Amino acid sequence: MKHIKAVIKPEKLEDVKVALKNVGCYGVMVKEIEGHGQQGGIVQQWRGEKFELDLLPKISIDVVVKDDEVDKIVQAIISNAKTGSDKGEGKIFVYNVESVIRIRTGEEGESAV
Amino acid sequence: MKHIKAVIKPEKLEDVKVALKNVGCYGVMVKEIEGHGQQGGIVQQWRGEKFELDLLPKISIDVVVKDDEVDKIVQAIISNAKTGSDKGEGKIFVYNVESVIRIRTGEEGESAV
Amino acid sequence: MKHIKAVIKPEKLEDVKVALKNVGCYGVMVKEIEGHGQQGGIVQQWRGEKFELDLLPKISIDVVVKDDEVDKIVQAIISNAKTGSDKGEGKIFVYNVESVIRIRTGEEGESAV
Amino acid sequence: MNVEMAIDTLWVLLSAMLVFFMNLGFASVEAGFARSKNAVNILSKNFVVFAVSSLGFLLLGWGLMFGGNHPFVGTQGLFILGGNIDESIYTLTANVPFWAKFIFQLVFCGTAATIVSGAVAERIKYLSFIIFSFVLTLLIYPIVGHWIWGGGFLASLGFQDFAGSTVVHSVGGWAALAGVMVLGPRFGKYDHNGKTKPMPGHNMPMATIGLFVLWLGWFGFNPGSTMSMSNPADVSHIFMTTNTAAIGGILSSTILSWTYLGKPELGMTINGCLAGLVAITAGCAYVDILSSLVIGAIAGILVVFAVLMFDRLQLDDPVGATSVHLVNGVFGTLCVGLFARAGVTSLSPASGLLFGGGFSLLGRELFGILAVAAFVFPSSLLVWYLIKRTIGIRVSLEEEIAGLDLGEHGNSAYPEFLSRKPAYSAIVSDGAESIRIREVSANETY
Amino acid sequence: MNVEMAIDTLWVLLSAMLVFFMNLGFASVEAGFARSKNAVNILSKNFVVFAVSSLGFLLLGWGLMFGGNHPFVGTQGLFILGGNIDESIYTLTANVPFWAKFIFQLVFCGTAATIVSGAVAERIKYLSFIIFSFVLTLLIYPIVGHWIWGGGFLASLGFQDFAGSTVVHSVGGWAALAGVMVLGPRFGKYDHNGKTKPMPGHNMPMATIGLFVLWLGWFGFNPGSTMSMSNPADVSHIFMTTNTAAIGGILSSTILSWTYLGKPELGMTINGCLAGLVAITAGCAYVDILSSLVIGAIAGILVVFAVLMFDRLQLDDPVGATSVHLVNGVFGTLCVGLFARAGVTSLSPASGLLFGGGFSLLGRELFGILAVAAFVFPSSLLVWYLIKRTIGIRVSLEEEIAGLDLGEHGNSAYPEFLSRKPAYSAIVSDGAESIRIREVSANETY
Amino acid sequence: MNVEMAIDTLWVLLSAMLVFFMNLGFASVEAGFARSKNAVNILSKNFVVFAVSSLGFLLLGWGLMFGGNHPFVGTQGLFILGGNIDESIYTLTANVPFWAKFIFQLVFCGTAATIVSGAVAERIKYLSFIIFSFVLTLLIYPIVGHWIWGGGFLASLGFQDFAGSTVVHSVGGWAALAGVMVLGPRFGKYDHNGKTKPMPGHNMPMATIGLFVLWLGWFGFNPGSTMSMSNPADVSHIFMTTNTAAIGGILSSTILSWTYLGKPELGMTINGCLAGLVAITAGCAYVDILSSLVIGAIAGILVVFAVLMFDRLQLDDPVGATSVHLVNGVFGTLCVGLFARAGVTSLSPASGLLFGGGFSLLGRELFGILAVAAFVFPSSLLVWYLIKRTIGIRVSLEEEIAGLDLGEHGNSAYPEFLSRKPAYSAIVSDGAESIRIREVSANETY
Ligand SMILES: Nc1ncnc2c1ncn2[C@@H]1O[C@H](COP(=O)(O)OP(=O)(O)O)[C@@H](O)[C@H]1O
Ligand SMILES: Nc1ncnc2c1ncn2[C@@H]1O[C@H](COP(=O)(O)OP(=O)(O)O)[C@@H](O)[C@H]1O
Ligand SMILES: Nc1ncnc2c1ncn2[C@@H]1O[C@H](COP(=O)(O)OP(=O)(O)O)[C@@H](O)[C@H]1O
Repeated sequence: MKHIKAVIKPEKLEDVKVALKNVGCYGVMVKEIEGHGQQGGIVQQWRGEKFELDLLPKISIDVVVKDDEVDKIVQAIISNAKTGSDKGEGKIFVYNVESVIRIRTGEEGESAV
Repeated sequence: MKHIKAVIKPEKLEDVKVALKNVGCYGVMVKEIEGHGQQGGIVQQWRGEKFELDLLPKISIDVVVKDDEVDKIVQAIISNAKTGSDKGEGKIFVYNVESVIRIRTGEEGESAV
Repeated sequence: MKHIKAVIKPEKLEDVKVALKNVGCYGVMVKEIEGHGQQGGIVQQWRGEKFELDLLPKISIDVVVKDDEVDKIVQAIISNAKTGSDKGEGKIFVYNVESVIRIRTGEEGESAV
Repeated sequence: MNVEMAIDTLWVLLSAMLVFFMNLGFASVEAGFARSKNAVNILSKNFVVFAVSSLGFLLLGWGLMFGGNHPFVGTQGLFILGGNIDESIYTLTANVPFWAKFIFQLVFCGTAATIVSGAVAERIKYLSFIIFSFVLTLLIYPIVGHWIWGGGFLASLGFQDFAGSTVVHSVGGWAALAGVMVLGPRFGKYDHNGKTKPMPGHNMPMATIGLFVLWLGWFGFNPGSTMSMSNPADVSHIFMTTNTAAIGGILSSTILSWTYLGKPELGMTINGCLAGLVAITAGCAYVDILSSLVIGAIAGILVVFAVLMFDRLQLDDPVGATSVHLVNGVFGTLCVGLFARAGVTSLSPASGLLFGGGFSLLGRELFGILAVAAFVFPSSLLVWYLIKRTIGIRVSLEEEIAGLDLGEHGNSAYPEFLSRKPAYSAIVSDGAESIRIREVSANETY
Repeated sequence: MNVEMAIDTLWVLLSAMLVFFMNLGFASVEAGFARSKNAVNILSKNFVVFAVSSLGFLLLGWGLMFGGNHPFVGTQGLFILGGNIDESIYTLTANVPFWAKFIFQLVFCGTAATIVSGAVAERIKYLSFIIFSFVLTLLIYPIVGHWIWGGGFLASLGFQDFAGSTVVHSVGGWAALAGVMVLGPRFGKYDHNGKTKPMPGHNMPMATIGLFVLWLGWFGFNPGSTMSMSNPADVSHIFMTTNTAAIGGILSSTILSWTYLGKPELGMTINGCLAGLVAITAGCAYVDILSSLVIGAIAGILVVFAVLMFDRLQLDDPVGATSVHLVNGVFGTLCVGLFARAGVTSLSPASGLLFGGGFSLLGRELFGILAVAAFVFPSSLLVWYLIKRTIGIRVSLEEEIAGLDLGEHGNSAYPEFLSRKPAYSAIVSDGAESIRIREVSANETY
Repeated sequence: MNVEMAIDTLWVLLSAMLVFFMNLGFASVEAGFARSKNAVNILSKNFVVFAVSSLGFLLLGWGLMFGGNHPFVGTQGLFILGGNIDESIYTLTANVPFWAKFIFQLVFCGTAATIVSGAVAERIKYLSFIIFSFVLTLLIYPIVGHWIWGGGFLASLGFQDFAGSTVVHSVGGWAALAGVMVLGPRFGKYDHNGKTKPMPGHNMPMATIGLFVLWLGWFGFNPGSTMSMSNPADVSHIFMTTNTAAIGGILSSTILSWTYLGKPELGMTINGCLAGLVAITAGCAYVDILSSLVIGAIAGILVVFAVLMFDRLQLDDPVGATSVHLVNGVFGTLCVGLFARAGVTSLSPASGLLFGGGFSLLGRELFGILAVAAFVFPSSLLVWYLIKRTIGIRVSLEEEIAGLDLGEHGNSAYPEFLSRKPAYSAIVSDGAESIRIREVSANETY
């Protein structure tokens, strides 16, 4: 099984969520993170002093899926996470998962995904 | 070494935390996440318009442990995270960890866990 | 490619961030987590009742890098995350990453890191 | 000591303070009902708008409103700042010193301007709002005020609006409606099927604090409009009708929300209370206690349906200001024609339809409502439109998405609190279009 | 102009506004002391309760309280809504118009009902609370009020409670205590070893704002209870005793919290201030300044121990309302018997034990306290119990855990802020039982 | 009924309530401008400080201020608690009962103490602050007050400060400045290149609520300082100059912030409004409306530059209290010498430089400013220094980093909200030093 982590812009969460449902991926974990990559920060000011928040709000959306579903899901994320701007569109990372257990039933492996 | 990530209901955090301590697992990382799996969402309303929050608050609790402790810990989590309801009890994911370093001492490997 | 996760004290975030930039690592993901390891908790009180928050605020800072950069970056983190206290300085965990995809371009692999 | 003047002045200044304090009430309700990313902006608007109104009313507004009894506009003693003031030419004749009269009228003027703030929230340019407010308080409000309270043609006709359901609330309401139409809805508020996306207020405790302050303020707004304590029974009566209408609004909106919308929503009951207060404002000195309960209760029902209706019409008013102030300002003024009872206080000269007065008063009230609408709505539209064509009226889509606090003020309301942005998910859930595509359509609104 | 009536009316209406404003204070303190998941519910309760009280007092309460001087209950002119009012039959004889008297008494009645709100917070059904409040303000409060302020038997006996330590605060307090007992504690508040789990208030700034508003409101509550400005020195004296008792309460509770509990907790000092204010309410017109400092200081100590004691008894009062209002309402009334000094104001006829008056006054105060307790506590218990047996009193355990805001109102107080739910961890930390098991026990409370 | 006394007492007590209510305003502005980890501490300080001031003023302060007309300090009837009060020896001669006078003066005294609270926020020990406040209100404030309002030498010289730009605001400001200097800046505020690290306020809505409350309170502060309604025109005039200066401050600070700092920051416009109010306080009864607009506008500009200047001097004042109260307290007092116009109210005896009065009044004002500075600043320095050398003045670095709420009170302002700590990132961004190293330097401040 694989763990797919996508770091996307917050405003695309809804689209990506819907897309994931459409390709049959029901379990997701969503986290608010702050990140920086190539995109610039946000300038604020306080009593005349300007400062930059170089960490921008991003959403990390994590799904654990069967090995053969990875491509389909990565494609679904890519095509739904684009906003058309040229920076900060995000990235997808894929990890190996050694085992998955469903707490309610205790069942383990692909059927627990 | 293995990384065990358990996604559980927030109200079971305390139980799971205590159980982990009891089986000798002291280091934990806790995050508030939002997830959805098989459990339904929460309906709210605003000015007569109903809407559903399909992402429910969950707790992700992560521990990194020695290889031979995995089973014991997974069991401890399973038996303490159950609430008795039939949905949304959560899941456990196990990953491989290539190395662990303790920042204070710089020591690496199992002794740093 | 490797995923390096460092759990550090919040007050060292800025130092570590700068250090990571200095060694050429631009993409980061930052999360507020709560953790406990060897460090004790914070005592609060409410209407005379004392209680301890045994989970302390920590920062998890995650970077995905090329295989040959791992050592350099781990070193950079270690030397910048120390506060000089004897507990709760944090840990670094290293995971394997199977693939990385840049959403904007769709490019995959090391060049996407 | 001129004892009577001392007492009246004390009462007028106390009432002015209470109405002034409504600025805090409006700021809290509006900011609480909006999203956190726009809170600083809304607070700033409610804050600067009183400064701008004060300036506008001081420069010219007062003169236009009370400068002689020309039927349409004040023409005498227009500019009061700096010069010597000849009190005798002004048509406001309370037994209090000039500046006490001025302050009392000023805080009402400021209220009208504040009403607009909530309706246009979360997408209007700060500067454009400031300019509109200035025009509103310099020109539009004082002219209507003159007609009704300054000895103009509606006053001569016998149109009655004791404390301003029309003068203040529906003037503010019409101006707000025009603004809402010129501005267009917030990005993502209605999807392409016309379905409303809920955008819940970010801080209900703050909104509730605001509600209580507004309610308190109304005890200056209505009873204070006697501008005198010479008849304590009148003042007490007005105090009582005001409070009773408020509770009527709370109870009916609570019951309606519970039965019709499923749950007793706090936001709806807050609006119900305000609706009752707005509706009783015109008639507070003319109706009896039981009538005030009925008026308030109807207002509490009207406001719930009005909120739903405006959303159906895709007129996006984030805080429900038009439902509260416009709809119930109009309704309350009509109620004078229905529920007035001559002699219920010493200030009540005529009876309405339900108390044997026939259609006469009702007709006059209706005429006044239409006259005010016919002036305020188009002239506000014009001003909003001119602003749109010159300096622009709406922030960029990027800024709207990121929040006006960052864009307009460089500030963040709660820089330390981690927040989810539920708005974001609403924004793009209606399918595959990209933000760029919608940006075009957002510019095309209206 | 009837100058004296004008002045007195101005003073009474101003005081009524201040006491009305205490609704905001109670709402803020109570919501701030509770958990965020219940904030909308608490605010809604504090908001609707005033509407319900107004209705109850208008329908029947006023008449029961002031309708003639039967020893136990008002019997004349009971219904005032809609009819003609014959002022001469009422026993409240201030020199102000009828509706001014009514409003002034109404806001006191509303306060008694609001006190209950905080004690039963975080688990009571919204509807059940509304019904109880209606009964309290329609029947229970007016009857006690009649005994003491309406010419009933305690008034005849010479029982003295100037501004309502007993009439308002301990009536509210007894009703609250009965509610707490019938409801049972919040889920997870006490573990099976009887240990208290702290559930800290979620918003201390809001609680502090509320405190200041309450303190301000008390300047209407106590000095306003003269219902006249004919003796300015009396009013000023009462203002001063009120403030001095408040600071006494702050100082003593701060010192006690610091020395005895380890740190000067903000929550405790807020309660200390309120305790001082409640305690001086009965005697504010009867004691001298130094005594008021002493009374306040003792109250600030009492409240700290009362909070600890109620928790030890597993009587779960989330905001400490019983400790503040019941304990100090009783204590304050006793203080009249101890600290009163005849002649300290023109309103003070008798001296207490410490100022040479012997046990007479003290005895009468004690008798009054017991009479009120003997009526209010059992009748409240009965009403609560009837509600429990009919529509139910407590939300389901699921709803309690998820929060009443979602369950009762479909709202969320702060939908954008990310929050941890510290309550959750407290809930199940005492071992291995599952929620289902405890659900049963929660249903079995009382 | 002594009608005149009744009216005056009503007015004085109303004004006292409004000024009392400023405690809420200060608490909200200060807590909103600080970081969330210190909110409980700031609220506690603003809360306890009024208790301490009341005690100090009651024990000795009143006597020192008004006890006879010795040029430098009150010497008669010093202790009023408990004893019999001989009103004839006091120099405050308003036509109201003794305790009304006392309360009115007390709330002013409390205000001076509250000003200090904001400037020393986020690092001072709770106990040390309490002790300083006690000394300030027991000794320092009353002595200056005696000079100017109690019949002392500045009063004899004809120094004019109608409502306290000097007596209250600059006294509080000097004491605050001394505290800031003895304390040193917050950890991490200035890096080793002297660059200021922004530490944005954590809750702007709360700060804005506070602002409106302060503005309201000022309508008691200034008009109330007549202590009489015998001349209603004077009171109304003062009300108007007060409001006009406030809006002048808002408008000019908004424009300046927009053009000079890039955006119209809410924090700056809040300070601009307060600056206008502080600046008009001395001259509110002496200048005409146009002058009040000009004074307010200049104050709004001054405060922006003052904030930047104090940061450049590394005098770390988290809420800008010195910029608002000290700088504009001094400026406002000078304005009396510039803008006063004899006869503009019945209280205005002399004209200033710009209205043909020559340099005489200006000279006297300048002298008074210097005299007050020469006494308050060094004596405050001394008290702060003594506190530092005995019980210590500053919390430990660990506590400062974790927040004073935990360290001083064991509380957390918002225990359920997840927060980032933006302060942390600012703290250590300037390079490689560890916290330990800086800890030393933090201990070495001043
Ligand atoms: N190498 C990396 N390691 C960890 N996180 C990364 C990495 N690269 C990107 N990210 C995360 O992804 C987000 C988007 O990356 P960014 O470089 O801005 O996208 P793009 O490459 O499309 O411009 C960043 O804010 C950061 O949180
Ligand atoms: N395949 C998955 N990938 C990622 N997260 C998952 C997955 N399945 C479940 N989860 C997470 O676990 C939580 C609980 O899962 P759920 O399916 O509701 O449990 P159960 O199977 O016991 O009903 C979800 O809210 C989600 O966050
Ligand atoms: N084995 C582990 N698994 C998961 N998280 C851990 C583990 N060990 C430490 N941590 C995380 O790292 C943080 C710091 O660890 P700690 O043991 O306090 O550091 P140190 O070893 O330097 O004293 C903890 O708060 C916890 O979140």
